[in-house]
Amino acid sequence: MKKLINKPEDVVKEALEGIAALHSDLVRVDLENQIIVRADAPLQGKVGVISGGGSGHEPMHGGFVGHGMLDAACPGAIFTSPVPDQMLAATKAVNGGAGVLHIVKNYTGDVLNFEMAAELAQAEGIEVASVVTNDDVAVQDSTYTAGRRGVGVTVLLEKIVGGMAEAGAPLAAVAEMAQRVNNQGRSMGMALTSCTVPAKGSPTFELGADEMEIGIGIHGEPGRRRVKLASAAEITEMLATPIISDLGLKAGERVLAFVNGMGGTPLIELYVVANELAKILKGKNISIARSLVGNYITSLEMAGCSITLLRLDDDMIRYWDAPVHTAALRWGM
Amino acid sequence: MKKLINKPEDVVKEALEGIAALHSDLVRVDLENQIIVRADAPLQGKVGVISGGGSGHEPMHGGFVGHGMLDAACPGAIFTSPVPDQMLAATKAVNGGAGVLHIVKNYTGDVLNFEMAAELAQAEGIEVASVVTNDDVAVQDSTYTAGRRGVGVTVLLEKIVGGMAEAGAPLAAVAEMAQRVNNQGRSMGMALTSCTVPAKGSPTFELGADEMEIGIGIHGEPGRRRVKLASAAEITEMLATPIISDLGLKAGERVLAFVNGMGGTPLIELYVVANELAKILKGKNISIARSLVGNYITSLEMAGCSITLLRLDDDMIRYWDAPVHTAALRWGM
Amino acid sequence: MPITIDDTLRWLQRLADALHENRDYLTQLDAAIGDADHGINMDRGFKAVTEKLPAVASMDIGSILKTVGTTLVSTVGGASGPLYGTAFLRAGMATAGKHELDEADVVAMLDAALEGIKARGKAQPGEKTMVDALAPAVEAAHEAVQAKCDLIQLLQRCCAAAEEGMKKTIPLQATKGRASYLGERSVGHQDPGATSCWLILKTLSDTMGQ
Amino acid sequence: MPITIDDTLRWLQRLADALHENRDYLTQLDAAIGDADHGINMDRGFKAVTEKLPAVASMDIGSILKTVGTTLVSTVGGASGPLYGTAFLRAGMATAGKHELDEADVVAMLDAALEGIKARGKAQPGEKTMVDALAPAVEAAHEAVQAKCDLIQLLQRCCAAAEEGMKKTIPLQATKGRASYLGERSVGHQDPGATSCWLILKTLSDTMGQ
Ligand SMILES: Nc1ncnc2c1ncn2[C@@H]1O[C@H](COP(=O)(O)OP(=O)(O)O)[C@@H](O)[C@H]1O
Ligand SMILES: Nc1ncnc2c1ncn2[C@@H]1O[C@H](COP(=O)(O)OP(=O)(O)O)[C@@H](O)[C@H]1O
Ligand SMILES: [Mg+2]
Ligand SMILES: [Mg+2]
Ligand SMILES: [Mg+2]
Ligand SMILES: [Mg+2]
Repeated sequence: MKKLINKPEDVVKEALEGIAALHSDLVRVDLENQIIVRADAPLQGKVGVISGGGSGHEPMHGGFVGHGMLDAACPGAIFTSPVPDQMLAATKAVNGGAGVLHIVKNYTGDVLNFEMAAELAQAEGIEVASVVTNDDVAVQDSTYTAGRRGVGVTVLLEKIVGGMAEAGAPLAAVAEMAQRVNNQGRSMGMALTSCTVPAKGSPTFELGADEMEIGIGIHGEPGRRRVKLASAAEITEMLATPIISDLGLKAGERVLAFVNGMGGTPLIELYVVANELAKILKGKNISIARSLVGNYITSLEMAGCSITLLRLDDDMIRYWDAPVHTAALRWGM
Repeated sequence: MKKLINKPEDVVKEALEGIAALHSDLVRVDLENQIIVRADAPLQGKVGVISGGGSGHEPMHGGFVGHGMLDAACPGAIFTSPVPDQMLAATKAVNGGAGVLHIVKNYTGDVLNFEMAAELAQAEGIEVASVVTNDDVAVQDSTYTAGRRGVGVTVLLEKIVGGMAEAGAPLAAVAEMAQRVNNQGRSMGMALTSCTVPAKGSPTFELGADEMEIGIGIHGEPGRRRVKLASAAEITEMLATPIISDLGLKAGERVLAFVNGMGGTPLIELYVVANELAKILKGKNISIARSLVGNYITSLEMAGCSITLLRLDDDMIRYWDAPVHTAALRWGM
Repeated sequence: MPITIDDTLRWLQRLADALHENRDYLTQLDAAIGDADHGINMDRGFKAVTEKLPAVASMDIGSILKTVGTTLVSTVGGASGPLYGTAFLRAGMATAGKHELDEADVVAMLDAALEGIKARGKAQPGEKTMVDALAPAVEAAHEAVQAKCDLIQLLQRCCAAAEEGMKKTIPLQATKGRASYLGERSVGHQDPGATSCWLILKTLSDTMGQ
Repeated sequence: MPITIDDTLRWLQRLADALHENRDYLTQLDAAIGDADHGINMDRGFKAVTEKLPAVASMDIGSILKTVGTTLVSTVGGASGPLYGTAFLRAGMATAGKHELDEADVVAMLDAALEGIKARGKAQPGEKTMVDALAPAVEAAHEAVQAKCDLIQLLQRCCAAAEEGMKKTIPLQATKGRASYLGERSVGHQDPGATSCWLILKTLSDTMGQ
C-alpha cells in the first residue's frame, strides 16, 4: 500500500488536524467528537445544515463546510458511516434555534446512524428534518430493497439547500427544496481501477488490464457489471443514457451537468468526458445551464468518474449561484 | 493503459473542446491555435499575462485563465512544451496595448519556444517581458546547467501577478513582481507511483511496492533519488527541510504554504501532509499566513505530492487575496 | 450451569479477541460484496468494548450488555454499528438486573436481540444479512428449550444453526445492505454480517463449553 | 554524385518513416532520463513535414530544408522542436538556392546546423545532448573533405562518428536538458536526442548509398 499517511488508524484524525491548521478562518474542528463545524456556528435563527458519511470521499463533506453550504460535517472512518454521537454533537453545534437539516446519503449505515442521532436530538428538543439522497440509477429502485445509493446529487444538494438556508428560509422550506433537488437529479459512476482502504492495505477488488466496472458507488465496491474497457465516448454514453431516460429529460430542458472524478483520474480526462457529455446533451437539445467538473465526491485514489444531471428550476439556479465560501467550493465572496 | 480517453492523440484537443463547452462564460478556446483565451480579452490598457507548457498538469494552466489571473494559456502535447505559434497567437490575442508578460517554467523546451515566440511578437511590435520560474530545490542550481525546474511557485505567481495586472499595474511592475515571487518561493516534490503518457501507453518508470521517488518534477520523470517508502511525517520533513533552508526562512516570518497533489493522491492524504507541514512550520515559529491544498500542478495520474513555500510580503498578500474567477481558482467574485 | 457475570465478561473478552483475529477475514468477505470494512468496524467496536468492561465488571449482566450496545453504537458506525448496538441494548434490557442467565433467559435475550435488529434494519430472513444467521439460531434455541436441552447443548445448537444459516447466505441474492447494490453479482459470496453473527454465538458457546 | 532535390525529398520521407519506426525506442530512451516524449515529438514533427513536402517538391534544397525547419518549430515543441527546427532552418539558409549539394555544400550545411543548435541550446559537447552526436559528425565531415572522400564516404564517416558520439553519451552525466535534473542518475543511459540525430544522418547516408 502506497499512501501519504502515517498509521492507517490515524488518517482521518490527522487530516482533520490538517484542516484545522489550514482552514481556521472557515471552520473549527472538534477533534473529540470528530466533526468539522463552520467557524461562526451556530447562527441564531438560521437553519443548520449538516451532513456526514464515511471518510475517503474528500472534499465531501468537510470541504463543503462554510458560508452558504454546510454548517457541519461528520466524517466517519474510511468508507464507514459516522456514529450517532458525532451527528448529535454536530446537530447541537449548529442549532441556532431554527432547526437542523440532516443530509443523509442512502446507505443502510448512514440512514440508521442518522436516524438514531435525529431521535437523540429531538429528545433534546432540537427540531430535525432529514433528506435521504438516492440518485444512483445503477441500482434498481424498490421499496423492498435498500434502494438506490446517494451519490453525486448530494454535492449539488448541499450547495443549493445551503444557499437557501443562508438566505434565511425556514426548515420546512429547506427540507422541501432538498427533496426536490434529490427528485430531479440522477447519477451513475464507473471505475477503471479499485482503491485501497488504508486499514485493509490491499485493493478492494482486482480488475484486469482491459476491464472496467460500470455502476459503482463511492465506497470502492465493485459495480453492477464488469465489462471490457471502452473509449471515453462509449463510457459517457453508458453513464448518461440511463440518467437521461430515468430522469425523463426532454428537448428544451436545462440541467446542471456534473462530471465528477473518483479521485485518481486526472482532470484532463474529466474534460474529455465532459466534452462527450456536452455532445450527447446537445444532440438531445438539452442545455447545460450550469456545470461542475472535478473531484468532489471521491473514492480515495480510484480512477474513474461519475456523471450527475440535475434538472434545474429557477430557485435551484438562484441558490446554486448564491455566494459560497468553503475549502472546496467558493464563489461570490 | 486505463484512461478515460478516445484516441491518445486527441486527448488535448478534446479536453479543450470540453473546456469550451462548459466554461464559455470564462474563456474562449481557439482550437486551431490550441490556446485558451480569457473571454473578454484583449482588455485595452491592461497588461496581458500568458503562460503555457505541456498538457498533463491540469488545472495548470488552462484552469487559471480568467479574471485576475491568466489572460491566455498555451497547452502543448502531454508533457511537451507548446510551440512558438501558440504563444504568438496567445500574445496577440491578449495584447491590449500595455504589453504582455510570458510566464515560463524553466525547462529547456519551454524556454526555447517562448524565446522564439517573444522574438516573433516583438517583431510585430508587441512589448513582451518574460519571467522564468525555477523554484525546485531538488535540482542543483548552476549557471552551467539547465538549472532548477519551474514547479509549484508558478501557480502562486500566476495568481499574484494576475491580480496585479488586473489592478492596472504596468508591464515593468508586473514583471518585477513576477521575479520577486519567483525569488521568494521554493518547492520540492515526490512520487509514490509513475504515470502513463497516453501516446506512450505504459508507465514512464517502474517503482517497487516499497519504493518512492524523491525530488521529482512534473513530467512523470524519475526524481533525484529512489528511497524506501516512508511515513507522511518523514516525507514531509524530506520535502520541507531543503525548502526552508534554501529559502533561509527564519522564525517570525510568514509564508504561503502550498500542498499540491500530483494527480492520483486523494485529498485526505494531502491534508495529512498539510498537518505535518503545519507542525514543522509551527516548530520553527514560521506562520502560515495563506495556504492552498489540492491538485493544481499535476503529473497526470501520478500519486505523490509537492510542497511549495512562498515568503510573503504585503503586496503579494494583497494580490493573492484579490478577486479571481477561473475554472480552478475562484474567490472574491 | 447458568451464564454468570464472569462468563459474560470472559465471553466478551474472547469475542473481542476472535473479532481481532478474524478482522481481515471479515473484511475480505465485505470486500467481495461490500466496502471492505466489516472486520475493521467490528474490531474497532469490540476493542472499545474491552476498554469499557473493567468499569462495568461488577454490575449485572443486563447493564454489561447495555454498555456493550451503547459502545458499539458509538464506535462501530456503518450498518453493523446500529444493528449490533441495538441487538446488545435490547439483549441488555431483556436481562436487566440479572446476575445469571438460565436457558429461558438466554432465549429471551436472543429473542430481544433479533427483534432489535429486525426493527432497526427491516430485514427479513433470506435477504443475505446477519438476520440469516441469527434467526435460525433463535429458532434453534426455542426448540432446544422444548427439547429440554441443557444450556451448553442449547448454545451448541444455536451455534450450529447460525453456522448453517451463515453458509446458506452464499447462494442468496442480497436485497438489503450494501451487497444489494451488486444485484445478481452478490450471489456466491458469504455475508460478512452473518459471519460475525455466527462468531458471536460460537464464542459464547465455546466460552460456556470449556 | 551530389545530393539532388529528389534525394533530399527521398531522405526526408525515409527519415519520417525511420522516426515513426523508432518512435517507441526514442520514447523509451527519453523515459529513462527525460519525460518519455522524444519519439512522439519527432514522429509528430516529421509526419507534419511529409505533409508539407508535396508543396515544396519543386523548390530548391534550401527552401525545402527551411520548410522542414519551420514545420518542426511549429509542430514538435519541447526542447527538440526549436533545436532541430533551428538546425534545419540554418541548414536551409546555408543551402539557399541550391539544386544539388556537393561535399563542400554538405559540410557547410552541417556546420550551419550545428551552429544553430549550439546558438539556441547553449550546449557544448560532453553535456549529453544531440550535440554529442552532431559535433563529431561535423568534424568527421571536415576531415573527410580533407581526405578527399567522395560524398558517400563522407556521409558514412559522418554517420559513424555520430553513432560513436551517441554511444559515448551513455557514461556521461547530463548538464543540459531534462536529463540534467537526474544528476548522477543520468549516467548509464543513452541520450534520446543524440540518438535521433544519428538516425537523421544515418538515413541521409543510407538514402545516398543506395
Ligand atoms: N438492513 C439490514 N438488516 C440487517 N443486517 C444488515 C442490514 N444491512 C446490512 N446488514 C448487515 O451488515 C453487514 C455489513 O456491515 P458493515 O460492513 O460493518 O457495514 P457497512 O455495510 O455500512 O459497511 C452486512 O454483511 C449485513 O449482514
Ligand atoms: N540545451 C540543449 N542543447 C542541445 N540539445 C538539447 C538541449 N536540451 C535538450 N536537448 C536534447 O533534446 C532531447 C530531448 O528532446 P525532447 O524529449 O523532444 O524534448 P523535452 O526534453 O522538452 O521533452 C535531449 O535528449 C537532448 O539531446
Ligand atoms: Mg462501510
Ligand atoms: Mg517533453
Ligand atoms: Mg462494510
Ligand atoms: Mg522529452
